[in-house]
Amino acid sequence: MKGLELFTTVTYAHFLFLSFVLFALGVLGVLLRRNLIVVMMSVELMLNAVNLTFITFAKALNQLDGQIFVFFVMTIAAAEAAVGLAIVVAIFKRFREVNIRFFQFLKG
Amino acid sequence: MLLSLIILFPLICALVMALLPDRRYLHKVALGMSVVEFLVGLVLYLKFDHNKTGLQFVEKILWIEDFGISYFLGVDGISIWLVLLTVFLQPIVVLASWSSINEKIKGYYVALFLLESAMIGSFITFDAVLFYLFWELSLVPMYFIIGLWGGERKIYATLKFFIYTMAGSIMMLVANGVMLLLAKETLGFYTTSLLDWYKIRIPFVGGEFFSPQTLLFFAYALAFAVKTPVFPFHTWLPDAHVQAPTAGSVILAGVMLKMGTYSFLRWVVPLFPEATQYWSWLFIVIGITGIIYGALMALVQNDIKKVIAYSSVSHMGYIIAGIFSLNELAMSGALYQMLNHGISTGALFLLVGMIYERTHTRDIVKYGGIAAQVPIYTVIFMIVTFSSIAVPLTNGFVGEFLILLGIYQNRPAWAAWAVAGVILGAGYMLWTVKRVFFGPAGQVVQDHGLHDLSQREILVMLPLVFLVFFMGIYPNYFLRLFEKGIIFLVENFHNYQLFSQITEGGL
Amino acid sequence: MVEALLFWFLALVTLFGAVAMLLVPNPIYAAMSLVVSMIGISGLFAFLGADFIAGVQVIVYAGAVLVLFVMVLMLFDLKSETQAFSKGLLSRIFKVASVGFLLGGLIGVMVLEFSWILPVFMQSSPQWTMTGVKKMAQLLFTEYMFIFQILGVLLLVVAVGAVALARSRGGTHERA
Amino acid sequence: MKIVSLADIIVASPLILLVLGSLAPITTKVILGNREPRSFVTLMEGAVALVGSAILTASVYYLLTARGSYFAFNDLLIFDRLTMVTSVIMLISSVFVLILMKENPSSSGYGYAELTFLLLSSLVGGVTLVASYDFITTFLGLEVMSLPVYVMIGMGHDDRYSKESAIKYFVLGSFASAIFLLGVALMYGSSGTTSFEGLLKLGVEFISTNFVFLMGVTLVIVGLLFKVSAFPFQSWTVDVYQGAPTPVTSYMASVMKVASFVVLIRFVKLGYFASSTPLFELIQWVTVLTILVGNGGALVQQSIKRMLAYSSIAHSGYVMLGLMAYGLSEYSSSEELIKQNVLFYLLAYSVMTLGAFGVVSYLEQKEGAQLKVSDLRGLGRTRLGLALALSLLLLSLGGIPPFVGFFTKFYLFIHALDQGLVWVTVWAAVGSAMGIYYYLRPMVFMFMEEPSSNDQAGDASYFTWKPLTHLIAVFFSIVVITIGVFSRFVLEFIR
Amino acid sequence: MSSELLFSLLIFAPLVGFAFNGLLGKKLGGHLYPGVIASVASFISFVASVGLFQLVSEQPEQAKYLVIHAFDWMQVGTFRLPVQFLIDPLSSIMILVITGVGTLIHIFSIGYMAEDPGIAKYFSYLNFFLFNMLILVTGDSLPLLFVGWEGVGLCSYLLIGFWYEDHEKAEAGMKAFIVNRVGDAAFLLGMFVLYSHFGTLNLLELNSLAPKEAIWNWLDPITIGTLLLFVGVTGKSAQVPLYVWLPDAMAGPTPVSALIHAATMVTAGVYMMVRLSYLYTAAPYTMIVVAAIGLLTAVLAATMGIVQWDIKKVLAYSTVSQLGYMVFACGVGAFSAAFFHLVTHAFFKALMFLGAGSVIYGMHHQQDIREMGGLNKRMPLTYWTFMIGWLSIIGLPPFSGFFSKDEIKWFALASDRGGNWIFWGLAWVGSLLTTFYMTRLMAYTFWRDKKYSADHQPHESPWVMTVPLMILAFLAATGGFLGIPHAIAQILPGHPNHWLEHWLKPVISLPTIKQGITVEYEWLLMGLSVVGSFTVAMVTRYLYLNRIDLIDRTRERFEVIHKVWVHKYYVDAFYQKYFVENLVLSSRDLWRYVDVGVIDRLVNKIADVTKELGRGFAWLQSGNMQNYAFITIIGLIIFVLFLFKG
Repeated sequence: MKGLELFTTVTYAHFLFLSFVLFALGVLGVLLRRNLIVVMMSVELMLNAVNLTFITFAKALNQLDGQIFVFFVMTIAAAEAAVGLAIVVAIFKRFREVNIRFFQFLKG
Repeated sequence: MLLSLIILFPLICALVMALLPDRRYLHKVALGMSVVEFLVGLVLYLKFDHNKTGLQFVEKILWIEDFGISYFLGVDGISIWLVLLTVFLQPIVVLASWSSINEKIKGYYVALFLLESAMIGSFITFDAVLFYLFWELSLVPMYFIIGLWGGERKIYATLKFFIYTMAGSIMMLVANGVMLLLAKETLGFYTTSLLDWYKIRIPFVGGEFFSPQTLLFFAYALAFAVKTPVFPFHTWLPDAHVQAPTAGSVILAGVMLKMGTYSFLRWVVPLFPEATQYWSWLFIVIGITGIIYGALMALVQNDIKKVIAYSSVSHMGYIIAGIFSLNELAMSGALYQMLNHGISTGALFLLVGMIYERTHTRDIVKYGGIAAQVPIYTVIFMIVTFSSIAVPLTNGFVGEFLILLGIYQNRPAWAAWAVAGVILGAGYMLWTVKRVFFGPAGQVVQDHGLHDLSQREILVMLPLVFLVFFMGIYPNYFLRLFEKGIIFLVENFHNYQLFSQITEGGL
Repeated sequence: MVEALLFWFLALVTLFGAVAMLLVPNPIYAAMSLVVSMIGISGLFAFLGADFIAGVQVIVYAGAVLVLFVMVLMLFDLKSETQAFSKGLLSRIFKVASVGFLLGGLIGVMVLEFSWILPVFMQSSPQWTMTGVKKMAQLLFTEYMFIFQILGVLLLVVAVGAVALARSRGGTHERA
Repeated sequence: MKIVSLADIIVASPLILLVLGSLAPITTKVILGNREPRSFVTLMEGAVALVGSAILTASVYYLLTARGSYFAFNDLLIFDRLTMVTSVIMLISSVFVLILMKENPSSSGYGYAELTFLLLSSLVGGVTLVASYDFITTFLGLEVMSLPVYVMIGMGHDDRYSKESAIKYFVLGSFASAIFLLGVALMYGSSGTTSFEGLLKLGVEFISTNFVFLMGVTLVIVGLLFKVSAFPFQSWTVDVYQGAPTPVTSYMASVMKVASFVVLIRFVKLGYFASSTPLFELIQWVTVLTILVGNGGALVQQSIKRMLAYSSIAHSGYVMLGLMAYGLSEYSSSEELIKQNVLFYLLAYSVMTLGAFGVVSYLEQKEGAQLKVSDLRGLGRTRLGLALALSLLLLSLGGIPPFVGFFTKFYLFIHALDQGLVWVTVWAAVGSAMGIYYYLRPMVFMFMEEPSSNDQAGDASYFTWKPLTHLIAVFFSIVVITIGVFSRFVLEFIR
Repeated sequence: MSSELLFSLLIFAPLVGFAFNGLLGKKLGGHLYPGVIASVASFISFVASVGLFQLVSEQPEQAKYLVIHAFDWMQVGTFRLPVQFLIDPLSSIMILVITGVGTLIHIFSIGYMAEDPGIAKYFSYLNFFLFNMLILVTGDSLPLLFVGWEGVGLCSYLLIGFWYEDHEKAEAGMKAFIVNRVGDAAFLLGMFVLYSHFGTLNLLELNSLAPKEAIWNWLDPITIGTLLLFVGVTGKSAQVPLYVWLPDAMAGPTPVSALIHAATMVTAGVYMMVRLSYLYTAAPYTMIVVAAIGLLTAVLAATMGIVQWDIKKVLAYSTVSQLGYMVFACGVGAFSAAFFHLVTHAFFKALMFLGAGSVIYGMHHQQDIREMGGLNKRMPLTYWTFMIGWLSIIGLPPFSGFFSKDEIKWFALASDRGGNWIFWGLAWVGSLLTTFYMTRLMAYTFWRDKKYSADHQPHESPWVMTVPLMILAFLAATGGFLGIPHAIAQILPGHPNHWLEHWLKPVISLPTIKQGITVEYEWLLMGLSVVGSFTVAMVTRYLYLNRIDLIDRTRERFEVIHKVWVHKYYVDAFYQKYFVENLVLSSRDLWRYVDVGVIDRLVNKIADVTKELGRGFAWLQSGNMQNYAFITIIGLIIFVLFLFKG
């Protein structure tokens, strides 16, 4: 597979590639972003990327299980987001702060 | 059951102490209990059959099946003496603590009795894991004795003491594991019984350091060398001694250091005969270095306890060099010297403790000319000093003589260096005596009206003084009984066949 | 060819949303970008034939979760938020480089494994149509019954937990 | 079509009981009109549920599954001895955590019912985790176990530390989950299965032939190592342990750690750790560094909890040593023995760490009391029993005989040596010698320093009386001796 | 009486005396009891030794000894060391001398120490010394001998430092012990060497196992062993280079100097060599060394004796010198001569020391001879007894010193074990020097005009002190007849033989006369000695009484030599500087730089480094959760790299 074919024929590799890039972007978000909520959104993005991977594999393997996993992951991700936001809200209410650098009291 | 009793009784004592309220009468209770324990030891001694080789009073109960670890006790001609030394020193130490320990009496005696139990345990157990258990367990009460009733820099001293010895014993732990596996490999079953281990033939390649036997040898040797302590690992000792209360110093010097040397005899030599023989030169060198080095260090100390502590290093050098001379003379001498050192150095520490109670200083510079004030004290101190510097007719001479003769048999040229210790020993001890007791009256005499030993204190010292002379004049009483214990270590120490015959019933 | 165009379109949308989320300083915009990305992903799901999941993706993620985020952000009212990234240029470079490395690793591994470089079959197999949803439901309530139930517990935890957190000391609805 | 059978339900009955039991406190609270029920009642409700669940687990194991392995819910779960033993350990440990919570200032009082609910829910996840036989269940278990804990930490009554701790744990935890999940996805994609059974059937060689699978395994391992706080994924541990309310910390250090390690045990069983694979070499390094980092970091800590957190990292390293031996010993006669000893280690560590945190919890007089080691000054004078208990526990943690910590460590060392892991064992031993220093330091302060007049530990009347916590501390300190010396009975149970 | 009983009396009488005085002496109080008890104990011992002597003499010629076995001391494997005592011709004389002279000195001490508060302690030490000395000479093996050897050293230490409040006296005791220890260490080694070679340390067995032929080999065990033992001798018998302690030892009470540092203890080394005569003769190289050291000591000590002002120091150097003669005699194989001189020296030197004690007592503890003078009038008894001692030591017939010294000088030339004219010449010069400084002493102390101040009138000592003096004077005067030289014996009626030589014959190795040395030589030497000594004595007396200016001028002329002599050839200073100070300083450095500086530092450093490591880990724990995530990613990458490297 060379040249133009790379663009014309969509392979599983394309999907996986995409999902890995999304995952990497999510990781970057976690590593770099300043805002706690955006960091959490980046985690969501990572999970989404994994979902995409799952679906791709499910398609390739011709199995439904992969889709079921995605279903579970989505639920869990939603739950995580809810809990995370609850914590963030609690924190914000108390400290008026969502800068991730703010949380450096525990160290050493 | 006698051996279990001798370990358990101090534990029970500790428990009883813990339950009684913290009052002064505990001193008396402790004394009574330690005397009872001494009597138990005496019974053990009387029932001991000196004509048999091998273990007696054996108790063996399988404890942890998976690894063949057992509760395995027994005494032979070597260990019984150390048990006796321990139970003998205990009442003395208790009696000596009557006036020096005035607070936290309860905790003190609990620690002391726990310590006694652990030390006896390490002498009479023939199971590696049990041994390690007692070995480590003895650290904890000593740690507290120094740390709770010690001097100003006690924390530094305790940590140093504990970590030094721990570092050594961790090596032993790993080596124990390896031995256990070797047992499985060669004997076909997991066992930690020392008698079984004696049968293991461990591969040995002469000059190669990284051969199994050599590595194991050094792992154990390191652990014991730290405890003994042997020359480059000795620096914890002066600190620990200086900071420890009198009883702590006495037990430390009297018994705990013997755990190291005893273990050399019991573990290193028979388990790794080839490595022992191959590396004996190293340990003789270390021992002799220790003799001279310790003496030189003792020469320049200004703290009486440090002088004695370094003299311990020197004496331990004799013992190590004696053990690794690998002949019967030197080994008997080493064993004898263990007992001697327990008595004479113990006595010295007791004496220093007594004067410290009066003057609250150990700085030699502040002393001088106290002989006129405390004649009885002086006489006893001199006697013990002469024992320490091995004047004939005291116990010290017998040990040193046999050791030096033994070293000479093995390595003549090196014995000359060891003998230098005889000179230096006289040098530092007599110089100390001179500075403390003789000359014009020093500062402490002017500051405090010193009073001579009380009857209790004389009572503390009398048994020790008696033993100094008895062991010096009639050593054969002991030496004869060592023989059965030593003989298989020496004559046949590269003969596995014989070791495999040493079963619980004797040859 | 059509599939290819569709794929590239969806892929670009998704990537655009993700990159935008990463780069824009304003968290609200970031959330919006994430919505775009998620819708793109949903499209990809559909493209792969996972219609039901695609729907769920739009509803749950783009609909519910992101709305939650946006609501919280609006609650905070972060007007002053001008800086996107944490401080430290050097560490940023290192971080980007390391993530690049990781990505390279992932892709490299994938490329090494030739079985994935197969074209995606566009004609959907029977399993993947609407009857597929039924199948899925069946799976969910038989084979994966346990997980389904446990997820119920999880949701309860989230519900109670969020409330408890809000009402605990320092929470939004702290009791006096 | 695979249908859930009655047997599955029965096997899962401890979980069901747990879920139902977890509802009891909050239901009570609702019935009382949103007033906090008496904490003792809540405690009893929780404890009954936990103990009942434990009994049920044991009975299910002994009566129904006939002491064998039972695969429930279409191989999603496995109920074998390992599951039973670890579940019981976790459930019973949790009772003690509940007690600590009841008396700790940062978790007692208002919200205790919710905390109990969350704890029990987390245990649902935990038990699922130890029973999981499929990576999907594993992931689910991890999440269900962790999520309530995020909340529990966040609910800590002090603001500063518990919130920071919660957010850190949350962000890093979900970050690691995502990595773990990607690993599962890659494994799934390359092998077509996520169940342990399927992977076993696939064979060990698969990992060396399929790179994607290897990558998946790597990511999964990273995720799991993160959970057991192995180097270099240990960073979160210390901060979170320190900031979380002490009872929650003790829960994380004992129950959650046990559960995570059980997954690793099962994972090791897949055979990817067989010798001479790069993975194996890697884990050796990880083990050594974990031990050194844990012990080294603890050396310089002032905060007790932080020190214990570092020590927890070190202990993870020791367990990993055992795990490696376990991995190497496949199909050899000692395999079961090693597993048993690893479990024994985990059990012992749970006991020790619960006891130690119990004492810390006792000493905490106000929310967010960040106790320093120096705050223990003179405790031997004022609270001798407590000081002695802490000493015994610390000595046990340090691996000094005859306490249980020694035996467990010794066994693992032996197994590691047996499997040829000599240099790792030597380093582990070195680490353990380092450990002695910081385990002794609190004792120095307790016994050898005089209480200073204005110190909180110095004034005897300062302490509020926490009978149950005190009881736990003393009880565990006795336990560490007894199960050390009489380990046979414990080992019998674990076998 | 059986030998065991007599021997027990011999040994235990002083021991009981020691114990009694040591434990109860202070409680009894009074100044008389301790002395009387100790003297009685000593006397009982003397009686017992007479009895033993009698028993020995009754033994048949081939086995002229008694062995008393007590118990086994040490027994380890094949090494067996019984506590066994040997009374043979040699030791029987020794015990007679020890207990006899000892008793006299005990009695003398009753008077001398009467006013000292520590009198009980003093007498207990003295008794204890006797006990140890008796062990030394009766022990039948080297280790047993060593017991006594160290025991007497211990007593010497205690008695030198008897007045311990005085800093210098305590120091002197310590110095004596430590210097002796140097010798003792070598002695120990010597024993080891001999044990390894012979497998026994029994004295009789050693002598009988010694090869009959001389072994000319430096590295032979016998040579090495005997040399090492000889190092022990140089310590105990104050030979070069270890003689430095003896002059300092004069810090002790004067009777102690008489007993320990003149009559008995210091001769232990000579006794030991005589004991092992067969062994020594088998090692000719050793003999050469012994002879050289002995002669060197004899001459050097004499030169130092010339410049001393302290009456006891003069006697001390004289003792060293005379010990040198004895050792020298051993070195040329004349063991009987050495022993003969040992006996006569015990008599006359004890006499002179006690005389000096009496003088000091009379002079109210004044020891400087420049402050004395004219005492012959004030203390006539002391003077006349001292005179006999003087005559004896300068070797004028018929006093005892003449016989023994002459015999040594005779063998210096005539012995076939290395006798020659040079040895004789040096010995002769040495004896003339002896005459010179002893005459000087006499002149200063007795003959000169009085120098003491009026309010310190010297007085004659009480009878407890003078009676022992007189007895000793008698012995010093007549002791020589124990060994009448062959030359004289030939012209005497009945040809009395050399009794001592005959008596010792069964136990010691006797030298033979070199080829070509005839009896005329003996007459010649004798004449030279007597004439020389007499002349020197007369000239010296004249110079010191009439021409003191000449002496002073000479001294100024040879200031350098004088200075060297006064400073004892700088040997003490050398030891002090290069051994003691260096040892202490380097030990201090060793302690500071090695013990504290390296070992302790290393240990602490390891701890510090470990802590630093911990700090490093803690530093990684920056508190920033993004960093944590970053570390996680880095770890992940490392994992991936590691796993995919293959």
